[in-house]
Amino acid sequence: MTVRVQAEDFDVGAALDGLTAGRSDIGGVASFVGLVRDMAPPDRLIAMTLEHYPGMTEAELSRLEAEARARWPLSDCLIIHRHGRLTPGERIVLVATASAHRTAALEACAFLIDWLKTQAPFWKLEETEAAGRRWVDAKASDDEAAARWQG
Amino acid sequence: MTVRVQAEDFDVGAALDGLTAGRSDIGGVASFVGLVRDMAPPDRLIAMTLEHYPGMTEAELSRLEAEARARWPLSDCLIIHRHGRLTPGERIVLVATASAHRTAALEACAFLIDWLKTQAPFWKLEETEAAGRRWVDAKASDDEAAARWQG
Amino acid sequence: MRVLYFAWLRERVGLAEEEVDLPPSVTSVGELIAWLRGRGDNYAAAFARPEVVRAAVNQVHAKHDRPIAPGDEIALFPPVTGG
Amino acid sequence: MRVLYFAWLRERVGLAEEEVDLPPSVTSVGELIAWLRGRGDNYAAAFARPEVVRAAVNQVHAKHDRPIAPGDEIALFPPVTGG
Repeated sequence: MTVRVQAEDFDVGAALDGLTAGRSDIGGVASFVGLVRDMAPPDRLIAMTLEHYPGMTEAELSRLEAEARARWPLSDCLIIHRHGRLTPGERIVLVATASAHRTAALEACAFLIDWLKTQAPFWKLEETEAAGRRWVDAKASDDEAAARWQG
Repeated sequence: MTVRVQAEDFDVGAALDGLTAGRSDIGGVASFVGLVRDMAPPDRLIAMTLEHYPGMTEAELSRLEAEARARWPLSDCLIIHRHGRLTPGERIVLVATASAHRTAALEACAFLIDWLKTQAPFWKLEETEAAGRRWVDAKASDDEAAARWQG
Repeated sequence: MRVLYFAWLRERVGLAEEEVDLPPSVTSVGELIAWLRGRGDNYAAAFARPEVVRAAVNQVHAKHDRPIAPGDEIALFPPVTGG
Repeated sequence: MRVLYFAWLRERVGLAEEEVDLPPSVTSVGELIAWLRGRGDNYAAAFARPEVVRAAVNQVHAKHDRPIAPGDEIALFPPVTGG
């Protein structure tokens, strides 16, 4: 059970290996890596800066992880989220879930990334060639994705 | 667009990096790694041997990948499936999907692993301490998981 | 009471955080926002649309009707965009 | 016609593959399975429950009513368990 909030990049292979090392009770590991995506010209993205709320970010990600563990039988779980200034193609976030059963791993992974988008206290400032600097609005589609896990 | 059927292990980190290297149009990479899972005593698993149908396996995995690409806007897609004798904790399969949008990547990844279980021509022979050698039966739950993607 | 601002709320207020002494009439997150609006043009610009402002009390998401008390850490921010 | 067997069907038949000359009356996967059953005790044991046997014709999944023709590659196997 691990939550990391950091400026540095992370090694996806090493992170996933860490979930299963020395264990033989895990049937599947699901993961999602979110990346900084460029936009179509003329609105090319120069960089994206992620501001966050130190202290609350770690607390909120830990709460999300506890919620996933309460809902699905997970062997292990990992969330790494970066902050600071990132350029297109860079990794932002890793969510990984390990379980004896593939459905639990897949569903918990989707749940965590959907909820993280609407619950973790991050804000994105885009710098684009055409429009300069601009705070990214929250998306209604993210609220809908998170809402489907309520019930 | 890659399908690999092989006896050797694979490097998950390198495989995932290969999907995004040199690109900045990808917003998310979803992946699933299936592993050989041990069983509870006294039915400890010694090894699992995966038999497959050379030729058809590659063809069927390519058909599944084409189906996923027809259903979701994927930037790239990768399936690696091992055959031969594997011991508990070893990797069996990797499915990875890259897309501009996280929902497409997550759904296509779940679709591919669900369908692969019921469509790819593999058969599993378990060797256990208590029961000796035994062919693994197909699971009704796998048929149900695959069926939810139909229609 | 400690109040923190994030993202464009921080930029408009011009502060990342401050200590405020509240009148006894201010007892909820929503009342705090209304009170802050009256503190100057920068606050008026930041809180022009209170309905888009989100809050956390002691690092837990909170609605506008959430009671607040001296010693609480209150954070005010736009809707989050993590991941 | 080339016929391939996999998993416990291969073990019970005792062959991984063979060439067979079919009588003209055998024109579908299901008829092939019924015809194979009569070829000896090993085949009878392998195909005792035809309803659990799955098939592929020329490396594509096929049902029992699928027509077959000389030159086809027919594979017979238990339900698959990939992943």
